[in-house]
Amino acid sequence: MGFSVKRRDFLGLVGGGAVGAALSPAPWKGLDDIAIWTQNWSWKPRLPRGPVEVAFTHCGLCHAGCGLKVRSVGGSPVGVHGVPGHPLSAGFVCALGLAGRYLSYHPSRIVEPTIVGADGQRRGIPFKAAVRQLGDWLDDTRSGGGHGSVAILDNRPGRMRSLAYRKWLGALDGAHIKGLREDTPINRLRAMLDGPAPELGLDIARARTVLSFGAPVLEGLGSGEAGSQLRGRSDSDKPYIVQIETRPSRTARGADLWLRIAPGTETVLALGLANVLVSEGLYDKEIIAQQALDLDGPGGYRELVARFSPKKVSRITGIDAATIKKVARRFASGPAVVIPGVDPGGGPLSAEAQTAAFSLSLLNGDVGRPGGVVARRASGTTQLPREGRLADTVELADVPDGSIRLLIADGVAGGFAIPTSLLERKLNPSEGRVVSLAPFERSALHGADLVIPSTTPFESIDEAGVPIDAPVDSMGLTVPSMRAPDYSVDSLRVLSMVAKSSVVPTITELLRGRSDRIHAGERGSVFDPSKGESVPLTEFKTNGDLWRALTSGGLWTDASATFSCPPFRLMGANAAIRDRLHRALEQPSTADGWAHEITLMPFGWRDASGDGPLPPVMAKLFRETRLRLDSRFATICPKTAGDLGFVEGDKASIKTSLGSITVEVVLDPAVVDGVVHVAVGPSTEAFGDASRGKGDQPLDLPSCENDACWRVIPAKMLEVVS
Amino acid sequence: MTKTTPQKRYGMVIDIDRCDGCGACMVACSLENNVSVVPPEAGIHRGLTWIRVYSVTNEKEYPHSDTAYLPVSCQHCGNETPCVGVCPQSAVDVDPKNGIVSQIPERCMGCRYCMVACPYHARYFNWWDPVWPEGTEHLLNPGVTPRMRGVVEKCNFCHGRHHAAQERAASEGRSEIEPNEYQTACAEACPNGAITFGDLADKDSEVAKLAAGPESFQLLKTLGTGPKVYYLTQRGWVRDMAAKTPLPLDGQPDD
Amino acid sequence: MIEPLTNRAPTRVFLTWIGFWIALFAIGGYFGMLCLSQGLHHTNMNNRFGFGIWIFLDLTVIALGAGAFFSAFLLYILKKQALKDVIGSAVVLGFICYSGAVVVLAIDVGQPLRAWFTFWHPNAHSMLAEVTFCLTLYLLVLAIEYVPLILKNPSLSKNVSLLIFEGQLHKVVVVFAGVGAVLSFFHQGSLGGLYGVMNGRPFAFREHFFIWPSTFFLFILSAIAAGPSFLILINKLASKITKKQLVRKEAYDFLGRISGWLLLAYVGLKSADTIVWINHTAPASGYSVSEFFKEASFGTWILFAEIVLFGLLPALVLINSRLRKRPSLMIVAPMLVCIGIAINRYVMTLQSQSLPTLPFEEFVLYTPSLVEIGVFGGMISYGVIVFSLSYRYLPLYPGLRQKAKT
Amino acid sequence: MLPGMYEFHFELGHLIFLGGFMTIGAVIGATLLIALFRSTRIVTVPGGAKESTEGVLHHVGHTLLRPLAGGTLKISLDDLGTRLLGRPDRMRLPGIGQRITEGADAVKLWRKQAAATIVAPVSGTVVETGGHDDKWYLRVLPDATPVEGENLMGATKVRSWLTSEIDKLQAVLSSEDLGLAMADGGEPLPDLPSAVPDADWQKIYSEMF
Repeated sequence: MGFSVKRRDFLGLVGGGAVGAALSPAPWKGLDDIAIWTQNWSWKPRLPRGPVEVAFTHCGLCHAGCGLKVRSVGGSPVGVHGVPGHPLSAGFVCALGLAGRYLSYHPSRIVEPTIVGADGQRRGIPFKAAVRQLGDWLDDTRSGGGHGSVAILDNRPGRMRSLAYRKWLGALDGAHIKGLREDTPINRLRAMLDGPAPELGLDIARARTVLSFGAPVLEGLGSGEAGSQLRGRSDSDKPYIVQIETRPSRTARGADLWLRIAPGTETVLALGLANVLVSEGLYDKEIIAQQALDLDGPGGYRELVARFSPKKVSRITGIDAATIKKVARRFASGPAVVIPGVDPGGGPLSAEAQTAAFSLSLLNGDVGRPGGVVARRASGTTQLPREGRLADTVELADVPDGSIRLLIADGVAGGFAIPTSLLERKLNPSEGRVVSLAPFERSALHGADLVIPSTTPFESIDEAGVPIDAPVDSMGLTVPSMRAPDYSVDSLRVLSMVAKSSVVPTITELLRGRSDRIHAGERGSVFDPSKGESVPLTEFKTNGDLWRALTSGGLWTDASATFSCPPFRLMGANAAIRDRLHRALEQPSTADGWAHEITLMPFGWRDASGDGPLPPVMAKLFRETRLRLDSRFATICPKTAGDLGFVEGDKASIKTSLGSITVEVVLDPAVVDGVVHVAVGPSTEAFGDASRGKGDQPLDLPSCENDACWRVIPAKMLEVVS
Repeated sequence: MTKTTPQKRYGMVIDIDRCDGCGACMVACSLENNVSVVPPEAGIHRGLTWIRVYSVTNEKEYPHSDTAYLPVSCQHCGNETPCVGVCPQSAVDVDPKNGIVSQIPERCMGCRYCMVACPYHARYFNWWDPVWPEGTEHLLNPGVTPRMRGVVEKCNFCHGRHHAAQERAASEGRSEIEPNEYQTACAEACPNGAITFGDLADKDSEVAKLAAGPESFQLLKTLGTGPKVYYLTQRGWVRDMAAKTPLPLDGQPDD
Repeated sequence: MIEPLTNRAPTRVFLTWIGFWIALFAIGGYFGMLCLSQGLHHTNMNNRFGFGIWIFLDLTVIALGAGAFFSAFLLYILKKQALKDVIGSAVVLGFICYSGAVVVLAIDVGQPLRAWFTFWHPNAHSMLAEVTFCLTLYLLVLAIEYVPLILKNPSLSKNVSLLIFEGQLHKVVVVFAGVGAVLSFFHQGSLGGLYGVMNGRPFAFREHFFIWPSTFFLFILSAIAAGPSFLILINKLASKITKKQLVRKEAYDFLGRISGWLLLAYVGLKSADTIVWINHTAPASGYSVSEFFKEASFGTWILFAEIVLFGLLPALVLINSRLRKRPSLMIVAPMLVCIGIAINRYVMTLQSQSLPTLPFEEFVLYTPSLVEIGVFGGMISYGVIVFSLSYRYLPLYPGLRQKAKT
Repeated sequence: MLPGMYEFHFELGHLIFLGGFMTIGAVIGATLLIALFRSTRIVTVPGGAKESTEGVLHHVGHTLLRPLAGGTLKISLDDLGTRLLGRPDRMRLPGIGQRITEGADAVKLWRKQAAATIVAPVSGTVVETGGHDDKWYLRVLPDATPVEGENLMGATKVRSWLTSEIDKLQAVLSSEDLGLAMADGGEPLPDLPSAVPDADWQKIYSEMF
C-alpha cells in the first residue's frame, strides 16, 4: 500500500517539475544554444579578419597591364576590382585578372628548384646547387658554342628587364628571343618600312574599319578595354568590324561582318582585297606614288595582286567575290586598322599572310594616320644606367634550327602557347638544354632540364606591358600585393649569380632608372588611380615624386607623337617571303605526304590560355557551365560528324604523324566542314593545370614546318572504341 | 518595416546582345560570394554557379548561324515567389524593404524542395563540403560567410555589399543608401556593360528605364512569378526562344 | 527472456531468414552513414534533381502504409469487424512504413541536425511543414497503437501493470484511431500538395480548391485506395511464407471491395483533373502538355499506364464480387493497384524534375546511385525484420490460434 | 512555434496551423500520461504476480489452489476469472466450517444481473474467508492434498489450456458485435463487464465457469 502511494507522489513530483521547468527560460535557452550549434555544422572555412586596406597596382598576367584596385586584409588580397578612368584599361578587368591572385597557390606551382637527372627523373635540389649547375652549363656552352648558343626566351620583350637580359646576353654573344605575343606581327610591318621605324601601335578606337584576320578584337585584344569599348559603343560611332576567321569565335559571332575563310587562305584573301583596291584605284595614290618602292615593274606588287581576281580568290577562300569587293570598298572608305591576329593557341599567321595583310594598311595610307597605325616614341628604355653591348632581339621563328645550346626561359606568363616541337627544333639536338625560371609547370617547358621557380605577377614588382592598341608609350608597375614565398627568386638575381663578366642590376634599380629618365623627359601625364584623374608630368617636382606615384599604382602615359610614313616595300624586304607571296595561289602541299582527312585548327582563349595555369575558380566555372571547352573537346560540324560517323559526345582520337590526342566530339553547325577545332590551354579538370599531359596536347601534334606556323594541321580523326 | 522608408525593388537588366559569354560575371560572383570550388566530378549539374551563362545557338549554318549568351541568376521573383512558400522552416524569404529574395544557409536543412520548385534552375545545393585550394582561405572575401555542406545557396544580389553599403550609410547618419553605393559584383565586372543593376521602383533609374523599354522581356513571364531580372535583345530568334509565349486555352501557341 | 508464440517456425529457420535481412540492413546502414558523414554527393541527385529515388519511394511507401490508418478508421470508428483479422498486421505495417520513411528522409536532407527547425521556425504556408508535423505526430500514434501488440507477448503480459497499461491504452484506442485518421488524411494530402502548389513547375502545378491543390485530394484518395490492396498483398505473402491461413477470406474480400471502389473513384477524379490540367492549367502557365510528353522516356504511355492499365483495370476487377472470389486475381489486381500508385508518385516526383522549365535548359534523366538503392534496401529489410519479429513474438493474427487449436 | 518566437505571426493561417497541431499533440500526450499514471496503481491479488507460484494448482473452474502453512489451501479466482468478473456487485461465500465438495458449487458472484457460480476445486472444510469484491478468497483444509489430474493442472498444462479458454471466450464475444472487448483479439481487459456492458454476461459466465 504505502509503496504505491510513494510512487504516485514521485510521479507527481516529476510531473510538476517538468511543468515548472517548461515555464522557466532554461529549456528555451538550451534549445537556442543547440540551434546555434546545429547552425554551424559541418565544416566552414575561417575567414580573414582585420581592417581592409586598399591599394592600386597593375595586372602582370598579360601585357595588357590593366589597372587594378586591390582590397587586402592582413597583407593578403581579398578582392580585385577595375580602376575606372584608367587611361589604358578604363575600369576593365578580365576574368583572369579577377581571379589571378589565386594562382600564387595553384597546385601546379613549383615550390623548389628541380633538375632532371641522368635517369630522366625530375628531383628537387637546393637553390645554391641549382645556380651552380646553371653556371657550369653556361661555361661548357660558352666554350663550345658560337653566336646565339646561349639564349633567353622573353615572353614580354621591351621591358627594362628585357634590356638587362640583352645586356647580359651581349656579354655572352647570346640571343634574346621574343616569345609569342599579339603585337608580334607589327614587326613585320616595321620590316616593310624602309629604314629605322619607331615602336608602332594600332589606333583601333579611332578607326573607321577594323579588318581583323582572326584577332580576338571583341574578346580582350590589346588593352582588353578596346573590345568592351567597341561592344559598348553605339553603332553610329563604333568602327565596322570585319572578322576574317575560320572558327566561329566569340569575336566572329559579334563582329559586324564575319568572313568564314577556308583554313590557311588568309594570304590569298588579303591579296584579293589588294587586287580590288588597286584595280578600282581605291588606294592612297599620293603616298603610294611617293613612298612605295615595289609597286610596279616585273614581279612588282601590282603584277602580284593582278593575279588575285575576286573570282579566283573566292574559289580558294570560300568567300564570294561580291563580299570581297564590298569589304575592300568599305576598307578604303577611311582610316582602317588591319590586325593579323595571333591566336593564343593557334599561333601567328604565316609571314607572307602578315605581310600581305599589312600591305593593305600601306595601300590605304594608314601608317602614321590617326585611326590607323600610329608611332610611339621611345621613352627612357633605350639606354641602361650603365652602358654595355646589347644582344639583338629576334623572333623565335627566325632563330636557326639547332642553334641553341642553353635556353633560359623567362618566368613571366606570355598567354600564348608554343608547340613543343617548335622549341625543340631550335635546340641543339645533341646538347640543347632548357632552363625554366617559370613559377609554374609550363606546357612548352615541361621537359626543362633545370627549373628555378620565380615569383608570380602579384608577388613581384615589374613593368606592366603596353597593349597593342595603345597609341602612346606608358609606364605602369605591378606593385606586389602579396608576399613572395621564400622558394621563389627574381630571374635577374639568378642571372647576377651566374654572371661572370657583367654586373646585373636589380629590377628596382632598372625601374627607378627609367622612372627618373621619364621625369627628366618632362613629357606626358601621370594618372592617379586613387583620384581617378591625370596630372601633367611637369607637376611632379622631383623624380622621387614620380617614383612614389608609380609605386603606388600610378600610370605614366607619353604625349602622342606624329609620324609620317617613310618609304616602304609592299611585299617586304625579305626575299623568301616575297617568293612565297608569288606562289600563294599554288595549293599548299600537305606535310610529308601524310594522307589527312580532316584539318585540325588549335585555338586558345584570350584570357585563359597559353602556357599558364588557370585559377581554380575559372576552371570550376568553365567546367560546370561548359562555357569554354578545353582541350578535351573537339568541335566539328554535323556534316563532318556524319561523314566520319561521329555523334555528339563520342570519344575520338585526333592523329598526326607526331602523335595523337583523345577528345570528346561536340557539334556546332557554324564550323566549316572538314575542320576540327580543339582548344589549347589549361585543362578545366582539377584546378586548371597546364602541366604536361593535362593542358595542351594539341600543340604536340603540329610539326611546325614552313616558318613556325601551326594554325592549320593536317590530321586524322578516328573513333575511339572504349 | 517602417513606413518612413520608401519601398525599393532591386532588379537587374541584362542586355543579351552585349554579352559575349566571357564569364567575367561568373568569376566575379564566385569570388565576391566565396562560392566554393567544387570538385571536378561535380560535372555540369552539381556545381555552384550563382550566375550561370548559358550559350544558345540558333542551330543554323553559316552565314545565318548566331549565338546568344544568357546569364541566368536567381530572378528574385516578386510575385508568388515559388521558393519562399515551399520552405518548411522559413529559410527563404523576400525582404519587404527591397524585394531581395534571400537564402538563410544557417537555417536551411537541405531538403531541396525550393530547388525543385524554382522554375529558373537558379538554386544550388552543396553536395560536398566547401573546398578551396590549399592555403587560399585567407584570400576569401571577409564580407560574406561561406556556406557549409548540405545547404542550398543562390544569388542574393550580393547581399554582403548591400549590408556594407547600409552600414556605411548608417555610420554617416543616412537612412538611405545612394544608388552608386550598391552594385552587384557581376554588374561591376561585366566588361561589356551588359548588366545594369538598380532600383526598379525608382522610375528615373537607368535600370527602371531599360526594364520598361520595348526590347525588354522576362524569362517565363507566363508563370506569373514576376521576376525582377529583365533581359534585352533586338534579335527576334533569341526573344522567341527565351521568352515563353502565352498559350490560349486550346494549348496551341498563338501568334 | 521473451519467447516466441506457440506454433511458430523453429529457431534455426527463423535465424537464417532474419540473418539475411539483417545483413542487407547493415549494408544500407553503412551507405546511410556515408551520406551523413561525407555529404550527399554519394547519391546521383543533382541540382536539377533535388528529389530523387528516396523521396519517390518514401511517398510510395507512405501511400501503401495508409492501410494502417484506414483500417483502424474502419474498424474502430466505423466498426467494420471484418478487419479485426488484419488490424494487427495493418498497425505494424503502418509503423514500419512511416518510421522507415522518416529515417530515410533524415538521410535525404543535407543537414539532418536541423530537421527540428521545422518546429522551431515553421512556415505555415509550406506543404512540407504540414507533412513534417503530421508525419511526426502520426508516427507517435502508430507507436502507441503498436505498444499493446508488444505487450500482448505472453511473457510480458505476466506483468500486471503492463497489462493494465495496455488496457488503458485500449480504452482510448478510439481517440488514437480518430486522431490518426485526421493526421494521416492530412499528410497524405499535403504530400500531394507538395507538387500541386509549385506554381513554377507547370507539369506539377494544379488547380486549387480553397488553399489546397487538386493533388492534395487525389493523393488522399489514391492512398486509401492502395492501402487495403497492399494489406492484402502483404498478408497473402505472409501466409505463403508461414504456410498458414492468417486472415479469414471475408477480410480479404472486404479489403478488396473497399480498395476497388475507392480506386474507381480515384481514377474518375484523376481523369477529370488531367483533362482540366491539359486544357486549362498548363496552357495558362504557357506550356502545352505535349511538351511534357515529347521525350520518349516520359511519353504519353506513362499517362495511359497510370490511369488505365494500373488504375481502371484493377478497379473494375476489385469491385466485381465474382472476380474477387478468384484467388489469382486477388493477388494480381492489388499488385496492379500498388504499381499504379507507385507510377503516380514516380511521375509527380521525377518526371516533373526531368522536364526543364527554362526553354534553353536541357531535359535531364537521373538514375539512382548504388548508395541510394542500398539505403532503401536497408529500409525494406528493416521492415521485413520488424514484421517477422512481430509475427514471431506477438499475436498479430487473432484468427491464428483458433486454427492452431483445431 | 510559440508566440514571441522568431517567425511567429498572429495571422489566421498560422494560428490555425500551429493551434491544430498543438492541440492534437496535447491530446496524444494527455492520453498517454493518464494511461501511464493509471498503470502504476499496483493491485495485490492473492495468487497474483506478487506471491510465489510454488505448488500452485489451476482448476478448470478458473480457481487457483495455493498451499499455505499447516496444510491448508487458499482458493481464489485466477487471472482470467478475475478479469471476467471484474468487481462483483454481490457475492455469496460459504460460511466458516462449512464443507465444500469438489465439482459442487461453492461460491456465487453477481455482476450486472448476471450470476457466476464457482465450483469447488477440492473437497474440504472452509477455515477462513476473506477479502472483498474482486479480492475474495477461501482458506480450506482439504480432505486430501490435491494432485494434478483431469481438472487440476500444474504450470506446464496451464498455458495451452488458458489460450484455449481465451479463444473460447473470444468465440463467445465475437459472436456478438464487441470490437473493443478483445483488443484486437489479444488478452481480455482487466474488467470485462464494464468494458463490454451490453454483452450477454449470463451466457458468458455459464460458458466459462
